[in-house]
Amino acid sequence: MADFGASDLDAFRTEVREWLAANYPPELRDGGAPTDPEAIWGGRRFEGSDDPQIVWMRRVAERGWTAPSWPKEYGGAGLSREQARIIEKELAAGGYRVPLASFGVWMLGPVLLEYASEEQKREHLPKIVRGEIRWCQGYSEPGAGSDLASLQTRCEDAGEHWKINGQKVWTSYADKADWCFCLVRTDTSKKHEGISFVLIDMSSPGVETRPIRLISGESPFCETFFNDVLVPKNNLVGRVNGGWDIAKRLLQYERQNISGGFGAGGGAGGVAGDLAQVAKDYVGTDEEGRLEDADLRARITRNKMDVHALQLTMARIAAEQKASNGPSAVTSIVKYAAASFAQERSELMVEAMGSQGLGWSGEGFSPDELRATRGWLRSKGNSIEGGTSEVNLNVIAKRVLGLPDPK
Amino acid sequence: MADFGASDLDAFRTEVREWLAANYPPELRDGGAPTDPEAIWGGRRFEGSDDPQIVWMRRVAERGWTAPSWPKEYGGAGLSREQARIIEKELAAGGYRVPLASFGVWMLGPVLLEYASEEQKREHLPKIVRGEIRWCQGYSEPGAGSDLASLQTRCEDAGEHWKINGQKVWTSYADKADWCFCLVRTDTSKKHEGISFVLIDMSSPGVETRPIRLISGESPFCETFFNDVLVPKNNLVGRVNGGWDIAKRLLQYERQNISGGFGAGGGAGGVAGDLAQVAKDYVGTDEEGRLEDADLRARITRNKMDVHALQLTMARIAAEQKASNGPSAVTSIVKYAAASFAQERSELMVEAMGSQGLGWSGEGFSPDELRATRGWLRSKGNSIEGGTSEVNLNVIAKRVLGLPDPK
Amino acid sequence: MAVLSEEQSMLRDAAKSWVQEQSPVGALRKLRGDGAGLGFDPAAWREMGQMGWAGVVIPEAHGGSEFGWLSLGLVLEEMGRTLAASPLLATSAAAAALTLGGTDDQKAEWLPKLAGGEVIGALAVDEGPHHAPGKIALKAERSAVGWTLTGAKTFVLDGMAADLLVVAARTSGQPGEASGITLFLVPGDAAGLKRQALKLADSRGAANISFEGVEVRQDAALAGGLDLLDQVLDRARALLAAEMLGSASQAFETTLDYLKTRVQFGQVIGSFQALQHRAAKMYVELELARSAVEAALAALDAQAPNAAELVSLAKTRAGETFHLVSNEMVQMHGGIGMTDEHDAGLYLKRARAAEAAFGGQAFHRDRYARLQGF
Amino acid sequence: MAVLSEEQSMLRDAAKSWVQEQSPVGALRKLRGDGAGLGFDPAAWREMGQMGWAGVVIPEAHGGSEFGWLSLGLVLEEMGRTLAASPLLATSAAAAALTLGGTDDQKAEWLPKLAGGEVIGALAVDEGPHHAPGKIALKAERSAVGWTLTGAKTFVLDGMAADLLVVAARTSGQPGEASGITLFLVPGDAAGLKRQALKLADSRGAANISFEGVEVRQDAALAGGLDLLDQVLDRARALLAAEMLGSASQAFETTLDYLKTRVQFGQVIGSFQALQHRAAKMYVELELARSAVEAALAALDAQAPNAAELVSLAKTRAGETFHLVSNEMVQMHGGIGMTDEHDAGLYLKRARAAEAAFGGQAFHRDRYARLQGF
Repeated sequence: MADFGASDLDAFRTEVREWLAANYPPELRDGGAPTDPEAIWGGRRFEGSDDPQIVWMRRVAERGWTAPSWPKEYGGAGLSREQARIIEKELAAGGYRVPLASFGVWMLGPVLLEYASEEQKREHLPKIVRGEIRWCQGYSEPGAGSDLASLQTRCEDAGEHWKINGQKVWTSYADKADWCFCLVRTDTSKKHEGISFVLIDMSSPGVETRPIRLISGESPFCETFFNDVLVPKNNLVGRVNGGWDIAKRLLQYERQNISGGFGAGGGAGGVAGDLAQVAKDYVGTDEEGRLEDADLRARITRNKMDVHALQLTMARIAAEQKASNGPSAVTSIVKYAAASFAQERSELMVEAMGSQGLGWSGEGFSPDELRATRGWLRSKGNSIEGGTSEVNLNVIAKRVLGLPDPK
Repeated sequence: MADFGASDLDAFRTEVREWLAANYPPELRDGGAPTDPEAIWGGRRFEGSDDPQIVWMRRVAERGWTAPSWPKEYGGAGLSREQARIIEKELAAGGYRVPLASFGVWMLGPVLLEYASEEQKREHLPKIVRGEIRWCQGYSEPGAGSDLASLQTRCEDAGEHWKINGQKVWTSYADKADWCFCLVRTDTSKKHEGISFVLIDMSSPGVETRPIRLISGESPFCETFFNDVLVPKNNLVGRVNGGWDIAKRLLQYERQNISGGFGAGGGAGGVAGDLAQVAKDYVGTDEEGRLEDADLRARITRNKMDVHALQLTMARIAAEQKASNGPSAVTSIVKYAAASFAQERSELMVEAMGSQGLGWSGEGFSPDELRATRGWLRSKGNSIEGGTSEVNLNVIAKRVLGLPDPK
Repeated sequence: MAVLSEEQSMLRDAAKSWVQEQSPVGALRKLRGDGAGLGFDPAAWREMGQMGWAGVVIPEAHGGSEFGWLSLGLVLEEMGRTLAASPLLATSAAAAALTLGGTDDQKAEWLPKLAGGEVIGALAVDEGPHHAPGKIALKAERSAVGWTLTGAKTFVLDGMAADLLVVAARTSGQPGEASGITLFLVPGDAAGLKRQALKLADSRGAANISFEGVEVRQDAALAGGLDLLDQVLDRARALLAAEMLGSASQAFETTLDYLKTRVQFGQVIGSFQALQHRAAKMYVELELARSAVEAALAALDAQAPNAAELVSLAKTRAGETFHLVSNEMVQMHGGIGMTDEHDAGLYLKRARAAEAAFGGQAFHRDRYARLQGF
Repeated sequence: MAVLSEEQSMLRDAAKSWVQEQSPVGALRKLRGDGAGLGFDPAAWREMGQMGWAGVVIPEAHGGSEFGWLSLGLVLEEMGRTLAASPLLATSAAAAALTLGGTDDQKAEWLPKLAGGEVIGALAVDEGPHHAPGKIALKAERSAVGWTLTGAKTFVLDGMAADLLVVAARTSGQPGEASGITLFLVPGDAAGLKRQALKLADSRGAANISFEGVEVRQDAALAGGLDLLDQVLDRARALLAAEMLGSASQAFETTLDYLKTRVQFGQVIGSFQALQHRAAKMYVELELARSAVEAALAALDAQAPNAAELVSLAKTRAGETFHLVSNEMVQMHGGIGMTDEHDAGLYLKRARAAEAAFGGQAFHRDRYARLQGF
C-alpha cells in the first residue's frame, strides 16, 4: 500500500468525490426509481440485471471500491485504511446508496485473505468484490447456540468429496444466498479441535432451506439442512480440524460489523426517528415544553444519555485504535451496551406511542407505528444474535478483567 | 398448651391489658425518666439495679411473658401462639417499652428447647427468660463469612474441659454479653460434620473482645478472641460434631428475627419518618402539591410501592402460615427484598436531604439529619449480615426454584 | 396465594382445568390465524357463561353468584396463564358500572343478561393513545328523547363484540376538568355508532369506535361522574392485573423448565449462577406482585377506603413483573425465543398490550403518589 | 483513555506518582482524625502549587501553563483515586470565573496568585440543601463605595480555606428569575463575612458562609450573569466528574483484586458467575463514564457549543457509576467492607458527597433534557 500524506489524501478525496458524482446512475438520484431492495446484496439472481442499483454496484466494484483495502490481485483496490475510510465517508456524505451489502466483504473475505490457499483466494475473492456471489453463514445449530463449538453437522471423507450431513439454524438469508461458509465436524472425538471450515455451493443437491418466522413477523433467518451434500475436497479452508481458529477470527469481524451498526442507537429492528420528538407528539408537553409524563421523560432522558455515552465511546475507541494501531479493550463493551440501549430505546418508543404502538397490521395505525411495533420485537434479538449478552459479559469478566473460572 | 377458643382469647386479652396497665412502672410512662438504653438487654451488669426499665423486665419475666410460649418448667408461661401474639400486640398497642431484647429468647432458647439436654435446659432457659444472662452469637470468622462452615476455631478435648482457640468476628455486643453460643471445630478432617455447638462463659480466662468500628461510626459488633479458653464438658449442646444442624436451625430463627424488623421499611440503620414528607420539606413542591423534582418523586414512589408490596407479602405469609400451620416458601424472599428496599429508602432519604444529608457531626446539621447519614451507612449492612443477598438468591434459586448446581 | 374459601378453591380449580384443556395457548394461535375480528371464540365464551363466570361479580338478585372480585381474579389468573381470549374482563367491568351506578330498572334490564354471558359488555373510555380518564372530550348533549353522543373512542377492549357499551362522555366543562363526566349505556347496535376493528400485536380483540350523533334515551345515563368511572376502571385494572399475574407466572415457569433442560457448555444452563440470580429475582417480583394483586381484589370486595391505592399498586407491580419476565423469557430461551413458533413472543406482546391498557406503570405510579398527596 | 499529547502524558504520570506517594488514602484518614477544619494538608497544597497544578487552566499571560481542562482533569482523576484532599478544584473554578468574566485589572490582580497556589479560591453559589443556581437570593445592593452583600451561602467547597470567594448574588429580580444575577469577588477576610466549618461524612472541607452587609468595591463585580455562572459551574462539574471517575476506577480495581483473592466455598469468589457479570457491568459503566468525562473536558477546551450538554452527561454518568461501584465495593467485600478500617466506606461517603455537589444525577438529567428542548 502506498504511504499517503495529508495532501495526497485530500487529492484522493477530490478524485473519489468526482468519480462518484460522475458515475451514480441518474435513476437513483433523489430517492429515485424503486429498485429491488434485495439488489444491494447482489448474487447470481442479479446476473445480467439492468436494475440501476446493480449497475451502480458493478461500476463501484470495477474500481475495487466495494472492498477498497483488499489487494488488487483479488479484485480489491489495494488502498490504505485512510483511503478506504474516505470512500466510505464520501458515499455517506453524498447520500449515495450502499453499492454492496455483503457477508462476503464483511466477514468471509478477511479470513480468506488470512487463512485460504492462493487458489481459494483467486476463486472466491474477486466474485465477492464484484457482488456476483452472495454468501451466508452456517454457524449455529439447534443444540449449539452460545456454545457454538458443540456443533454436530458431520463432514466425512467420501474420496473425491466431503459428504456433509446436519442442520444449521439462524442462517441469515440462506434462502437467498448462493454459497455458504460453514462450520462442520470432521472429528467427533474432540470438541474444538474437531471442527473444519468449508465452503458450500447452496445449489448443491441435498441442500434445503426453510425460512424461520420471527416474533416480529419477518423471516430474515433460515433453517438450513444438509443431506448427503457433496463438496469438493478443495473447498475446505485451512487444515482439516483447524476450523475453530478461523471461526473465531470471523466472529470478531462479525461483531465489529454488528457493533458498527449500533452507533445511532438503532441496531437491527430499531426504528429511526427522534424518540423525544415521538414522545412529545404522542404524550404532549407542559407549559414549559417538557414532556407531560415526567416519569417517562426521565426514562427517555436516561436512554438518550446512554446512547450519547456509547457514541462517545465508539469515537474514543476509534481514536485510541488509530493512535495505537491496535485494538482497544474497550471494544468489548460495545455489543453489550449497544444491544441493551437499543432494546430500551425500542421499548420507550412503543411505550410513548401508547396503544398506537401496539398495532400489528391493518387500519388504525400509521406505517411508522407499525414499524415501531415490529422494530421493538425485532430488537429483542440484539442481545442474542452474534453472541448473547451473557456471553459478552463472560468475555469481559474473564478476558478483560481477568476473573478466573471456578476450580 | 391449652386449646383456647375465640372468647377465651378475648378474656385473655383483657387480663393481659389489665396486668400491663397495673404493673408498668410509672417512671416509664409518657417517655418517662431516661434510663440506660442498654438495660432492655438485661444481663449480669444489671443485677440488683433499680433502673425502672429493669424493674419492668423483672415483673414481666416473673409471669414468663418475656418468652410466653416456652414451657413453664423452664421459666416460660406455657402459652399458645395466639396468646403469645396477644401479649406482643398489647405491649405495642399500649406503647409499653420492650421488656427484654434478647438473642437468648430469639435464637438460642428455641434451639436449646429442641437440642439441649434436660440439665442444659434447666440451667440456661430460666436465666434467659429472666434476662439475667445476656447472650452473644459466636458464628462468623475472618475467613468464614458466607461460607460459615469453613470456620476454624479449634475445640480440643482437654480431659475435664474443652480447650478453645480461635477468633470470631461480627459478634454482636460481645463486649456486653455474659455468655456466648459458639460454633467450633472439633474435627478438622471434615467440613460440616466437624462442627460442634458450645456455650461459653465470656468471663472465662482467655476470652477477649474488641469492638469493630463501622463505617457509620457505631460499634455494635466485636472481634472475639479465644486463647486456651477452658469450657466444661457439659457445655457442648447435642453431640460432638453434630453442631451444624443446630447452627442452621438457629440461623432460621435469626433470619425470621431480622426479617421481622423490616416490615416498616426500616431495617437496621434505617431512620424513621415519612420519606415523602422529608422530600417535600427539603425539595419543595409545585403548584399541584407534587414534589418539585419529578425524577426523585418517581423514584421515591417506586420505593414506597416496593415497601408497600413487601408489607402485603408479610401479611400474606402470616395468613398462609396460619392457615396451613406450616412454613410458606414465600418467606425466602423477605430478607432479600427487605434489605434492598430498606437500603434504597436510606439512599433516597439522604438524596432528598441534599447537602444536609451528608453531615457527620457538629454544627450545621440537625440530629435527624445526622441520624439519616449514619442510618444510610449502617443500612449497607442489611444485605450482608445474617446471610448475604447473594446467598439469599442462591437459596431461592436452588431450594425454592429447584435449579441445579453445575456438574 | 391468598387463603381461599372452599367455594373459591373450587372455582379456581374448575377454571384451571377448563382453561388448560379447552383454551391452551394454541387456541390463541388459531384465533390469530382466523382473523375473525372478535378476538375470541364465541363457543368458548358460551361455555364460560354456562359455568357462571360472567356472573361472579354480579349480585345474586340479578342472576349472578356474587362471589366477588377476588374470586373473579382467580379465574382471570388461570386464563392469563394460557392467554385465553374472552370478553370476561370487559363484560365484568361493564357489570360493575351497572352495579355501582345503575338504577334498579337499569340493573334489572341488563345484569341478568350480562351474568349469563348473553350480553357482552365493554368500557369505552379513552380517546387517544394513552389512558387518560380525565381528558374525556366525547360530547353528550341534551336532545328531545334524551342525549346525543358525538365523538370517538380508541382502543376499546372487546369493542367489536360488545352488545352494551359503557361510554364515558362529557356533559359539561372542558377536557381535563374533573366534573362534567357521565357514563352512558349505549347498545352496540345504536344508529350512528361505527366500529373499526384493530389488529393488535397481542391478537386481543379491540376497536376504535366513533359516535356520530348517537341518540340514547334519558335513562341511559348512570348515576355518578368521574368517581364512578374511577371505581369501574379500578375493577377492570385489578382484573387485568390478576390476568397479567397469571400470564407472568406461566411465562416464568416455562422459562424455568427451559433453564432446567437446555444444555450448553456441557451444563444445564440453569446451573449458571448469573441466570440463577436472575431467576430468583423474577420469583421475588412475582411474589410481591401476587401480594399486591390479591390485596387489591380483596380491598374491592371489602370496599376498603384504600382500594384505589392498592389497585394502582397491583397494576404497577403486575406490569413491571410481566415486563421483566416476558423479556427474560425471550432472552433466556435465546434464538428459539425469537421465533414465532415459540410461545415467548405471544407472552411478550400480551405483556406490553396489558401494561398499556387502563394505565401503564408510569400512570399508576403517578396516581399512587397523588392518592398519597405526594 | 483519551489520546494524550506528550505534555499531558507527562502531567498525568507526574500526578500519578506524586498522589500515590505523597497522598495515599491514609492521608485522608489522618486529616479526618486531625479535624483541623480546612479539610486538606497545607504542606501538600504548597507542593501542588510548586508543581504548577493550580495554574493548569490559567492563561500563560497570567502565570499559568494554559494546558487546559482535559489536562487538569487528568490530575484530578489521579487525585480521585486516593481521595486526595486539596482546594485545587475550587481554586481552578474561581480562576475560571476570572478568566471568563474578569477585566484585565481583575485578572492581573488575582490570576497569578491563584496560579501559584498562594491564593485559594472557592465558589459560593447555593443557599439551600440542593444545587439550584437559578434560585439565588443573596442580595447585592448599591452602596457608596460599590456593593453591599447580604445573605447566606451553604455547602461552599473549601469555603473555610478560601482567600477569594466568587459569590453569586442577586442585583435585581426574584429568586427563580434568570436575570439579575452577578458574580462578585469577595476577599476571605472581608468584614461581615462569617464562616461555619461543616464536618461532612466524606471529610471534605466545606463551610456555610453568611454575609452580613459585606462591603465590596465597584470593581468587585465580574461581567456576565447566570450565563457566566453556568459556564464556571460547568468547569467545576467537569473537574469533579473527572475526580469521581478516578475514585470510581480505584474503588472498582480494589474490589476486583478482592474478587480475585477472597476464597469462600472453596472458590475464589470472583469465579462466581453472578459476581462476574456484576463486575463486567461495572466495567461497562466505567468506560461509558470515561468517554463522557473526557468528551466534556475536551469540549470545554474547544469551547464547543454542546459543552453544557456534555458536562451534564459527564456529571450524571460519573455520579451513577461512582454510586454503583461504591455500593458494590461494600457489598462485594462483605463484612470487612462495613468496617471503618477498610477503605470502602471512605469511597462510599465521597461518592454521595460528590454526587450532590454542583448538581446530582437528577438535576443533570433534567438539565440535559432541557438543553435539548425536551
